[in-house]
Amino acid sequence: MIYREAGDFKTGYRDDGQTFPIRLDRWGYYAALAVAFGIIPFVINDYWANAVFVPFLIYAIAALGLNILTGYAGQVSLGTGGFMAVGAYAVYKLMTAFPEISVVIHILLAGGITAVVGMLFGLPSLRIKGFYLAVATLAAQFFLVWLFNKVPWFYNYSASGQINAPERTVLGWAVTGPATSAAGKYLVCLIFALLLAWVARNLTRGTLGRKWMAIRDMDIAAEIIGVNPLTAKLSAFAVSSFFIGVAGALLFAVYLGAAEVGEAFGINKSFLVLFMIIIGGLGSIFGSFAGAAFMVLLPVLLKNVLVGSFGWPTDLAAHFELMIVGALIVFFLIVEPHGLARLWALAKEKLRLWPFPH
Amino acid sequence: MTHSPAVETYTTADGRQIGGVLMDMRNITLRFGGVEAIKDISFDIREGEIRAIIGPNGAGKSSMLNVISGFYVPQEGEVWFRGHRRGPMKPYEVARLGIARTFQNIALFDGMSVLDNIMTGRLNKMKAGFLSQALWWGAAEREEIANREQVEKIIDFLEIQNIRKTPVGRLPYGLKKRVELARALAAEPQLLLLDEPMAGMNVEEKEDMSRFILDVNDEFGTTIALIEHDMGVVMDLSDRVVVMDYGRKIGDGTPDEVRNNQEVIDAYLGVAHD
Amino acid sequence: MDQLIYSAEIFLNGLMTGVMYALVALGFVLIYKASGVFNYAQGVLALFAALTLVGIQQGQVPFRHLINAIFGTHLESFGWTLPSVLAILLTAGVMVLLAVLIEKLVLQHLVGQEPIILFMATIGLAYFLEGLGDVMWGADIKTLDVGLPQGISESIESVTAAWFGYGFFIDRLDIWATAIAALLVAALVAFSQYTKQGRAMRAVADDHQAALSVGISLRFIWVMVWSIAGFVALVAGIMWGTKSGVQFSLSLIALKALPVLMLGGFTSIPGAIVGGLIIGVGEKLFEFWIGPLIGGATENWFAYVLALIFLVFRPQGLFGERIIERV
Amino acid sequence: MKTKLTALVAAGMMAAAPAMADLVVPNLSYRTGPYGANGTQYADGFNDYFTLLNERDGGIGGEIVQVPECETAYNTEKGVECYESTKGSGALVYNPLSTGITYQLIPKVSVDKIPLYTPGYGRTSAKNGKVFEWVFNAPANYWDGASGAINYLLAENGGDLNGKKIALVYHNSAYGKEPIRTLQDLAAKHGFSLTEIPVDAPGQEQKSQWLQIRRDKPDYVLIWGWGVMNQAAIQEAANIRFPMENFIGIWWSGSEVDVTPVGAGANGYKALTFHGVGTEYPIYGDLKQYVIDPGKASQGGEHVGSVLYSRGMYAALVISEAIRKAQELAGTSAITATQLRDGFEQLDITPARLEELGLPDFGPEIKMTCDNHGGSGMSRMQQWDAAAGKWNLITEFSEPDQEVLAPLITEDSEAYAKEAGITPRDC
Repeated sequence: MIYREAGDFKTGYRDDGQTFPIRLDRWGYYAALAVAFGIIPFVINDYWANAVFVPFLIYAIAALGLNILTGYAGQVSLGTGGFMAVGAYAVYKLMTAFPEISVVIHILLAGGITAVVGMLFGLPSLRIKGFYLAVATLAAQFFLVWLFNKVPWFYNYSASGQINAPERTVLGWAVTGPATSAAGKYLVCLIFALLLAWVARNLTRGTLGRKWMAIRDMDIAAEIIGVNPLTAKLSAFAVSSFFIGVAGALLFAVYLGAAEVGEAFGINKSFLVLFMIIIGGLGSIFGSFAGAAFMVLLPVLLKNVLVGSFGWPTDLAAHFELMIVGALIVFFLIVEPHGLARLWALAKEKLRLWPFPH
Repeated sequence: MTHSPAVETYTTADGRQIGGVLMDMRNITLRFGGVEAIKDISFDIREGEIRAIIGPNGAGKSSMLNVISGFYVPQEGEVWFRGHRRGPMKPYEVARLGIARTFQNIALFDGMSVLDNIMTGRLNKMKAGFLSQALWWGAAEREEIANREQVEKIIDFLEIQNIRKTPVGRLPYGLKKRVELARALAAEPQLLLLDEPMAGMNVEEKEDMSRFILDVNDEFGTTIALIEHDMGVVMDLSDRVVVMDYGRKIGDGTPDEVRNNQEVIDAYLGVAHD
Repeated sequence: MDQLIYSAEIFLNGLMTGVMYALVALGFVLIYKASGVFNYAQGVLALFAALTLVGIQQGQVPFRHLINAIFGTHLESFGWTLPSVLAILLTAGVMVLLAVLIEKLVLQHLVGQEPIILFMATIGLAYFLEGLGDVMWGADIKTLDVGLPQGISESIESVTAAWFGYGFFIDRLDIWATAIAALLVAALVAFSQYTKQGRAMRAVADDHQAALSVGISLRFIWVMVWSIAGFVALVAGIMWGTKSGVQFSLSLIALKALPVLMLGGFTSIPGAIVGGLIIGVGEKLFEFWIGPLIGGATENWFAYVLALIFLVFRPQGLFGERIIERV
Repeated sequence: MKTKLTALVAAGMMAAAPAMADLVVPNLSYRTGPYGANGTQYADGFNDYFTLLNERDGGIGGEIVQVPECETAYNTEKGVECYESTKGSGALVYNPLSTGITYQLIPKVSVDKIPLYTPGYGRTSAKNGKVFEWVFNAPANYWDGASGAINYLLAENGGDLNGKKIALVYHNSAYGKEPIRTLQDLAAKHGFSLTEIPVDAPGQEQKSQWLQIRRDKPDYVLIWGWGVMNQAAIQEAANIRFPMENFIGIWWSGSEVDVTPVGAGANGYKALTFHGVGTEYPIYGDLKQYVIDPGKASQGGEHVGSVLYSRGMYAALVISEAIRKAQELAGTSAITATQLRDGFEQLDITPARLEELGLPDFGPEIKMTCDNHGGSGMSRMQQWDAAAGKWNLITEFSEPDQEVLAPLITEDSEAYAKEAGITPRDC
């Protein structure tokens, strides 16, 4: 009975509102942070950074963003890819136009620009509800991709329309461009992911978060108790797009280094991030990370097992990988329909009682 | 503040002070397409009183409550609140004037805990800026704790301490109704609207709810308007009663006056329904 | 004047393209109407149906790559070529079998869950079927030929040439698709109006609980609806597969059905048809008139913008059930 | 339990590395996804050629060649994963068969110092070896292809294209946009008019585009497509009865998979190519003896001799010749990636050498130098014979118009150098 909350009394509302109310959870969290900052940066290599950690962290940010919009505020979006493209092209234009300014500021500004664009495409949410709202974000998805492909100004008139991230440094360390070390990439993404997760946690536990959830659970009742649906929905679109814009900027500048809008930010990306939050758990910060981990790591894991360990031909392995991912999704749903986050919560609930289940 | 005419205050039998007119409905007519749900109805609600609107099913009570809460805008007539004429408003603007309500078919936020549901009642009291919320620093945290203290008082008052952290989706019906009342109270409304607060309850639950309604009115001095089609319970609770039938007002006065009104008796005995 | 004649030609072609979109959208509508599930796997279902049809018709050995890889054999084909009708019937049988399996292995375990969860299950299904299709039949591009004609209709060309001095282009495959779509819709309507099973299906669509309480078996209805949707997917797969070969991209036509669905409403069969026609005509005319001014390739996004414009005025879609807000 | 799981996951994430001693040439292939049908054949040819070298000659210079395959599904992120997972095993050269992945890898290979070989695709201006030290794209690039097609049309029209209308139907992506600048410059030079007609991916639906072509009646249509866009375009062209002999594809729009679904309607369609096709080369005798018959062919040898198979094989041939050259220069058989770069830069595949390899006249002569990483840019035309079901070569190899191309390449590569902060090498 190590994992328990009995005896872990809260004496103030401040304590009661903390993120990890159970002591062991808190320790686990600090231990994870210690490993993330104290150990991984020193042992990470290019493979682990580029194939595992960096994409995981970036997708976790995007999933957090979409989860704010869809999981917390209840507004379905299939425009994630398009909004990530806004972040990527914004950071590209800023990096090339103002090379003397820190890339961190550029990434944040790119998030801000995406937030404005997101709000614009969020306007129809005031009239269109439920799954029909997806049409507005799909329009954004296809229109934005078309726009970035069509207008040469966005890609600085390069011959093919590809954009390349120039080298930029933070405190003397390269964080974009080919010379970036594995640890540099990882740390930049880690810091952004943690800070944004913390902001997401703060926003969702406070006033704004309650407004979002009220709109999600019953929009008419929310309006009658005093929630302005315009500001609630648009703020959700803005915050969500900010996160997604930052994720897009990081994906392009730190992770890929070069991108082409149709390939890197197509509709598939929108679906991928949506799958992440549904599989991870709607309305859960932890779920965003879990879902991103599932969708990023599982294919890599399966590929390495099937091809690397069993020596299967790559095409058979790839086809079986699809089948296994699909079957696992269905299996998890049948076991626990509300996502990995709920599965985790249930496991902890069981653990609280262990070893005395009655 | 300019008060509407006919300001008279009185004291009830149990010693509560009833003030001037808080809300004045003047010649309200509401139509849906060709159907008149409310026909030229006028009445007022005074500060500190418990005002009931009763009537058989389909009398137009809920429509009336929705007019008061601003969810429906009547085609004709005027709504005066605290001495000002209220123009067409968005429902959330009405809420900010200090009008809170509960719903006939419970409208709680199922995905949130009891505590969070009640906290939503105080959303309009929270003023911390976006940055403060995002960083959970300064105003946001202070406000959260201050408002939490207020909410805890209401939780104590309604005796729901033990379900604080439970998601409302898992609660039984009677408790949900209580949580909804708590959410409305959390807004510290000037006018509290209750839409059939006792519908679907057993006798014991009805008694509890009656006690809470009286206590709310007594302790916080909240003006309450409620609609109910069960006459019995309401008569004991309210100071004054409006009776509606087929969208018309057929009676208005103290419970005793209403009880002896022939038209009301006919409506409830079903004479008029033949 | 020329521009007007061209517009008329584009209008007609837009209608035809719209029918092709509507064929895909129909499958979505059927399942959504009967079970409230947005079936993400519908596009993959069309691909799977078309792959199976080609495989059966040409006598390919299913799973031959897998079998060859494991046993070191060199299986290629059974060496037959079946008549189209027989192959289509056999494929329809496979789709029914698939529907039974989907119900048994997936849906049955998720009865009473929220729509988002069933939606997610169809995501899993889509992944699975995509992999399964590849493993069964290989990732090659396959030529699908069930005897449908293709190419310009010369009679229409000569008639219009006589009338307008410009011969219109109408693809014979599109004419066939229109006829088949009309037949399909008529059959679906007749089925749901005049058969016991059809009425049961409508009852379930109206009210799950009520239908269950009068003794309609939800499981049977689900199998039936998924079978029909599988058959509709097969028809869509045949049409699109005839156009450009059977290959992975066939599953992406679902993306062209989405704006049609949003516009027509998820619950209406006529909505899918009318929505398809509006999208088809709208995107083609926009590409013709506005496209050249802004660089072309506008069709993908304009379809959604068009649907969006309609939805702003009718949030429940053209034929969707009216959403009544009440408290 | 948690730690066990973590350890299991960690173990699974580690790609199994091939033995370090051999020559490692990873095959970043795609056999799934929207372009899987195309990628499969290319990957087979690439694998089989190295298998042949290993089986028949015991590798190159006595060193066995390992070809670890990694599935990218034509997806840039998976491409990065594949690159990183194979890089550690001593990879000598990459050939990702994707313009998107190539753009990703150009900065990375420059830092990791591994050559990138992108025959017929990728970044065109990588031909400039002064800027792109680690990237090679001989024998031909997209701009060579554009010029090659126009040269062919010039020859058809007695050297005069004045007043002719040419339409370009292109994949609306970085890849499809590549030839536009070149064609515009060529249009100005030769006086033909150019209409650009984009098709959004995936491109099953091209009715608008082909109705436009039917109205405008261009004399020639060029196509820059990939995947389903090719089949749909050729089908639509047949539908509107566009004369197939006036319809010319880039080499990525000219394989069997693009024309067979259309059947007889595709007869006469032409496409550029930079290598031979079919099994009538002496090498196929060896291939049958050492690879196919013993059952060592990739995918059972289903696609031997097809256009894309031949292209994959040709890429493998150029790489193996570069390895040979590098071994010769370094004086050791176990070369490094840097030594292979030198091998590429001094590569000279003469017609005589091709004949020795059992592939006479299969490709143009390739001669690369420190500043020319793109070879001669020669290409030839092939035409589809639907009845026989085969591609026939209808011209000899010919040079593109370097007068137009050279300034474009200088301009684009210098722009890249400036943006990426590269100081061009002296050559």
